[in-house]
Amino acid sequence: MRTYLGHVELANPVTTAAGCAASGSELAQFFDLARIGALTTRSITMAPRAGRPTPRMAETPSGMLNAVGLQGPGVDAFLERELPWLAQRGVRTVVSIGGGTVAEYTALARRLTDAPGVTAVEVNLSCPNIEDRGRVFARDGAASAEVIASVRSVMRYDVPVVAKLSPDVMDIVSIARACVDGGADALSMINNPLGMSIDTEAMRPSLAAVTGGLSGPAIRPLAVRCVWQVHAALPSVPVIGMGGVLTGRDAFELILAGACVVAVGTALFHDPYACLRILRELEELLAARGFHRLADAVGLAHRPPGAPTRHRTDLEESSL
Amino acid sequence: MRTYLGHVELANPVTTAAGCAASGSELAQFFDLARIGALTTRSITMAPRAGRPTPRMAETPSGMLNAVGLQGPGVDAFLERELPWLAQRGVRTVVSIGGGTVAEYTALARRLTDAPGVTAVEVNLSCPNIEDRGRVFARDGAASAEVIASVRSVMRYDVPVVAKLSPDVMDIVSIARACVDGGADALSMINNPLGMSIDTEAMRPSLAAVTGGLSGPAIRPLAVRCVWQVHAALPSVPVIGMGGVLTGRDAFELILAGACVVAVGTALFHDPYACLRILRELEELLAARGFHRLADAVGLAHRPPGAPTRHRTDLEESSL
Amino acid sequence: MTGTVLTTRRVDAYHALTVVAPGIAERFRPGHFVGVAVGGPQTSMLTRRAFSVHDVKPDYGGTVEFVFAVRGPGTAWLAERRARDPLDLVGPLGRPFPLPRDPVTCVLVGAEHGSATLFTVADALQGRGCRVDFVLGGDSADRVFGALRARRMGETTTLTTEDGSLGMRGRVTDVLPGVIADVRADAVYACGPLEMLRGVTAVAVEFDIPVQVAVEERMACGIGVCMTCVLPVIGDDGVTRMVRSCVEGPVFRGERVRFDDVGTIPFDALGAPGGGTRNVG
Amino acid sequence: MTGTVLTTRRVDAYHALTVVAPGIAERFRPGHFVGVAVGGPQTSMLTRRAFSVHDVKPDYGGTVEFVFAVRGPGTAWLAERRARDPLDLVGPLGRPFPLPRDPVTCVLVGAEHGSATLFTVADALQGRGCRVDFVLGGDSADRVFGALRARRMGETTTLTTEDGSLGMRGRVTDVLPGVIADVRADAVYACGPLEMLRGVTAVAVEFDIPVQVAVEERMACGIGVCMTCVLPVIGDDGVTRMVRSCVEGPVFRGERVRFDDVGTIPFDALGAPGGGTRNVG
Ligand SMILES: Cc1cc2nc3c(=O)[nH]c(=O)nc-3n(C[C@H](O)[C@H](O)[C@H](O)COP(=O)(O)OP(=O)(O)OC[C@H]3O[C@@H](n4cnc5c(N)ncnc54)[C@H](O)[C@@H]3O)c2cc1C
Ligand SMILES: Cc1cc2nc3c(=O)[nH]c(=O)nc-3n(C[C@H](O)[C@H](O)[C@H](O)COP(=O)(O)OP(=O)(O)OC[C@H]3O[C@@H](n4cnc5c(N)ncnc54)[C@H](O)[C@@H]3O)c2cc1C
Ligand SMILES: Cc1cc2nc3c(=O)[nH]c(=O)nc-3n(C[C@H](O)[C@H](O)[C@H](O)COP(=O)(O)O)c2cc1C
Ligand SMILES: Cc1cc2nc3c(=O)[nH]c(=O)nc-3n(C[C@H](O)[C@H](O)[C@H](O)COP(=O)(O)O)c2cc1C
Ligand code: FES
Ligand code: FES
Repeated sequence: MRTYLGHVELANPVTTAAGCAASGSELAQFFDLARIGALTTRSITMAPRAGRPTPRMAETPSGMLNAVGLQGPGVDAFLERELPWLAQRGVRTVVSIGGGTVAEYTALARRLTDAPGVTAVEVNLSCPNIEDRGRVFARDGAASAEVIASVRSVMRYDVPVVAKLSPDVMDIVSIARACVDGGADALSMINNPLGMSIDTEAMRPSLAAVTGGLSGPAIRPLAVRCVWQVHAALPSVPVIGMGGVLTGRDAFELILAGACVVAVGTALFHDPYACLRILRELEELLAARGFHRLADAVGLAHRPPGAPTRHRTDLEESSL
Repeated sequence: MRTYLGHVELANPVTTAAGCAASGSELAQFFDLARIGALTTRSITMAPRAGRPTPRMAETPSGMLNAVGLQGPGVDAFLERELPWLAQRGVRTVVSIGGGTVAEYTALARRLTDAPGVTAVEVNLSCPNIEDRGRVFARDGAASAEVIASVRSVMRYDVPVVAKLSPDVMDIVSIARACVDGGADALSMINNPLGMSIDTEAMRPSLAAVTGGLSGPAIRPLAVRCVWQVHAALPSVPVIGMGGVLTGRDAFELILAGACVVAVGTALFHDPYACLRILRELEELLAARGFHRLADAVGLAHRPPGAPTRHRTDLEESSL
Repeated sequence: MTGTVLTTRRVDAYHALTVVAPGIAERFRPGHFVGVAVGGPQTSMLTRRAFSVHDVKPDYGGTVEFVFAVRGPGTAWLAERRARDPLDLVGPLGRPFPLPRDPVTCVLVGAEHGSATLFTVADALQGRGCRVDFVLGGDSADRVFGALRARRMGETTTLTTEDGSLGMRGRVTDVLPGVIADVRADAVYACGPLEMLRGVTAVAVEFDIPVQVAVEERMACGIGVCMTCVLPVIGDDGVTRMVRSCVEGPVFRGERVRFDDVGTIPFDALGAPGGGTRNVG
Repeated sequence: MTGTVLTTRRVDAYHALTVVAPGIAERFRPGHFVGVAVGGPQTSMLTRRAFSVHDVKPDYGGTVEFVFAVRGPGTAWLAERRARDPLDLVGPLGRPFPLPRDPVTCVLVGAEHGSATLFTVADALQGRGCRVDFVLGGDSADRVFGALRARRMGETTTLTTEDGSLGMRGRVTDVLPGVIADVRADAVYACGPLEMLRGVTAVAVEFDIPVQVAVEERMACGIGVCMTCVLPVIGDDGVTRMVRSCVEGPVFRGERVRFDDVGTIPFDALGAPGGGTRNVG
């Protein structure tokens, strides 16, 4: 069930979501990572980061809040240990990057340019811009576009640059458009909306960081809406959809909305085998409905009422 | 457990959420409406509205989507039948209003000025502004402030004007501040974030209106975060908190975040007695923790770590 | 509101749950439905599921039985309930079937699980001296609910299946004109999918006899507060309104329901966007 | 991953579930834990709950038992499981307790449900010829888990309760120095709340004997991918890192855990904000 992210072919449309598969090796005990479409890394930063204090997580209805704070080893250790480990095993790797300034994103991209085994770069735009009083890049089309343009300019031409968007914006389409105009080859959505919970026993915020990112099925309706709106406005831009995917049905929902790749995040915490299970369930669903190619289903829910279900057979070729 | 909305006293902090109690009479079969802090009406519009086509609702994980489209009888019928019915029964009534232009909101407010039985006016800002290409007022601080200022200017001085905010914004605090600067006596949050789901059997959007408002416990983390952020920035502005409140614990969570009134919406669909149950559970929780006054708990989770729990005993008097 | 499951049984493709719920049984009238909370504590399923009441009995202070097919996660959960499990019900809900004053002849038409609703109606009609004839249908034999009981209760019973595995091959609407003519029916009562109700209504209109239909619309509350369950219905004043099927229905006079416009807002409905009735109070 | 509940029992304030799970029982070593899915299908509870394995048995191909107190909705749901119910487990997870090569004397210290973890450790130690002494505590008599079994297995068993309802009034750390001195302990193993582990570690450090502690941090995944369960631990190289208690723990050498800094990012931790180690690879 191959799919395309820009001109890069993936064997299938199921990937891990950034920050939900640690270095990759943790999941490798459960299944062969080469069997999923791609593994997305945690967001790699220049320096090693210890992240946020604990508690870092709180369960919420059909979801959870996290405030990990991009804990990670930094780009040097990533390039030295984690990426080669993945590359050796033939794992398609989408490298997520996070930075506090345009220069930092660019420097990270430059470090990745010559690294073997980078299938795509996903730019996590949900980082505070330290040059704009901590305003998150993803909430500002111009700042997002600037990051994307700069990363695009230094990345190898054959490595797609994916802009990862946040739902906490007034108009996701305008941010998406800014990123595409800035050179994004694909878009990824949604990152966690900002949420919070309070421990009513302690009468204090549940998370040490006070607020955190909401993930899981609770946010799936937001994800479907964002993917739908962006696909409607920019039908030729490949979209990686994510947010609360627990089953093949959920993945199919995002695909019908317009995603050509589906990332699995929080579900991995519940079920280490989630990616392969979801892939199998998705294959069964597609087969049961008579789809021969994934591309025929991408964005299908947009067809005008009454239109035949198979009118988009040309999508695969034009998916870039 | 009295509380204050501006200078208006409510017998207790539990109200219905706008649009979730129809005309009021439907719930009256289940309990005495005069026993809740207030009943919030559906958003009243100038003309009668038939609303959106069906399907208007879809269940989502720990939530639901709705696209009712402000179906209602229009302000004339409201003033003739619904409001007097409530007033006769001594029901404290918060009248929600919705419009497509500043003029329409203002005209509605003017119609309410002389109507007996209006405890407060809640301005539903999540309506498309037909003078700004359908952009929702609540997403634009200036447009919101304009509506609020105009409504405030025509409403009787002793009727608080409450601005109801949407979470689908980049920065809820700036919208809140604009509304308060525009004259809002209180703020109400959150209205439904925009979501969507797709029926994977029909391979079409589940709702006839394609997108709809997400409600229920799934959004509670967003509601808590919004109330928290706004209370932190504007501690003296009374906040009506809502979003996924199913139990007294949930109401208490919003109170700890900064709400002095809590509205119950979707929970009413599950449990017609929800308001009184939640009120009882909240009273028990407060009693178990030794609170004598609700005001002592409002915003308590904001206290600096290590501070005593009872440092805000002056809150009740200053809650306007 | 929390009842206790008394018995569970399977009836062909359907499940039936009998729940001890005196408060509901007591006030029940034919056509009422119940709102059932599904999934148990901490469930992610927030909305109650609506089921017509199939039967009420006086046992244990009053029991309510409903019949359902597994369709999605809510009904799957219900199918796993066992005797003594608690079950949270709200009801009775909706407007029941109006019954004729006189001992007339009524044809009761049911398709799929809709048939389950008809037996208390039949009881009440027979209690008033009415003659009752049944027309029941389904996709296949195992989906025709209550054929035996209909044969016991009705003067005549006509069965249809799409696959011909029981009774006549076809739909209830194929045989209904014949039955109405044969028994000289004075009125029709119908429960089933919208498409079938539309067909039944058309037949009754043809014969110029009254028809009462019980509709099923997606409901979030069942008590009239959410406004999600509306359909266009013509009022006594001739004006079409988007009315709530949970409190103004689920039973309507068939000819008042604008079946062709379900899923739309007819341009002439009260309050339709840009419609002529805008600003009409 | 889906096991079947074999038996359920109540032990004072605790519940114990035995689950048929051969794949887990087979690979189990003392100190391992399991991640248990709670709430059933369509639940709103997304994260697995972590429980130390109390016991494994060869019955039915292999069973796993864990002991828990009801604390919130997840454990409340578990407390309602009955024999033959399915239960979805992932495991065994975590790093088990390292065992000494030589037949030394070990004091096993447990508080509250933490005590449940110690008996497989005791077994393994005794299998290596070690002497085992127990110190178990809890708020009250019904919260001291496993006192009888400890009395059977241990050379000595010392019990403490906060309210004095069983054993000595006080905490395990009050009696631990005496026990260590009396039995001339060579090592300490401890399970329980963080505060207790901190105290036990302090005592062991005082006596200059090794101490292994099993910590409990809020976990979303239990398999090392979510990074939520971290605490500051000093590595062999002397550098403090925020390490995951699910895969690098839950068992740590007590003196390596920076108990006073749990819930913070120590300024000298690798990658601490603005810390001296920024840009250190
Ligand atoms: C007045 C009324 C009486 C009914 N009586 C019966 C009956 O006697 N026997 C029976 O088998 N079914 C009956 N139904 C349909 C029944 O409510 C649905 O089959 C059931 O809600 C499906 O729930 P689910 O979780 O299995 O399916 P899902 O499709 O997963 O349900 C998801 C959501 O859609 C709603 N929904 C789905 N299908 C329907 C439907 N057909 N009508 C209304 N809401 C729906 C559910 O309530 C829920 O909110 C009745 C419906 C109404 C409105
Ligand atoms: C390695 C490990 C071993 C454990 N062994 C046991 C045991 O043998 N017996 C026992 O009774 N308890 C044990 N616990 C604690 C147990 O995981 C919690 O009591 C349980 O998760 C509470 O779930 P709940 O839904 O009842 O409570 P809630 O407080 O509602 O849980 C909400 C969320 O917080 C998490 N959480 C709450 N308390 C804890 C906690 N103390 N530790 C970790 N996560 C928590 C839950 O996993 C869940 O995600 C262990 C925890 C860990 C990390
Ligand atoms: C614990 C955790 C850590 C995450 N870390 C990152 C990250 O480093 N970079 C990033 O772009 N997104 C991160 N995300 C967001 C996910 O990649 C994903 O966008 C989001 O969680 C929605 O998907 P889900 O509901 O399937 O988890 C993280 C999410 C979680 C839950
Ligand atoms: C069916 C439905 C109709 C609603 N109608 C309105 C409305 O007319 N005006 C308004 O301001 N909010 C309306 N809301 C939003 C609610 O008032 C509330 O802000 C939101 O649903 C969050 O609360 P809840 O999760 O408790 O439902 C509606 C919500 C629902 C579910
Ligand atoms: S189902 Fe809510 S109004 Fe009918
Ligand atoms: S619990 Fe997820 S990394 Fe430890």
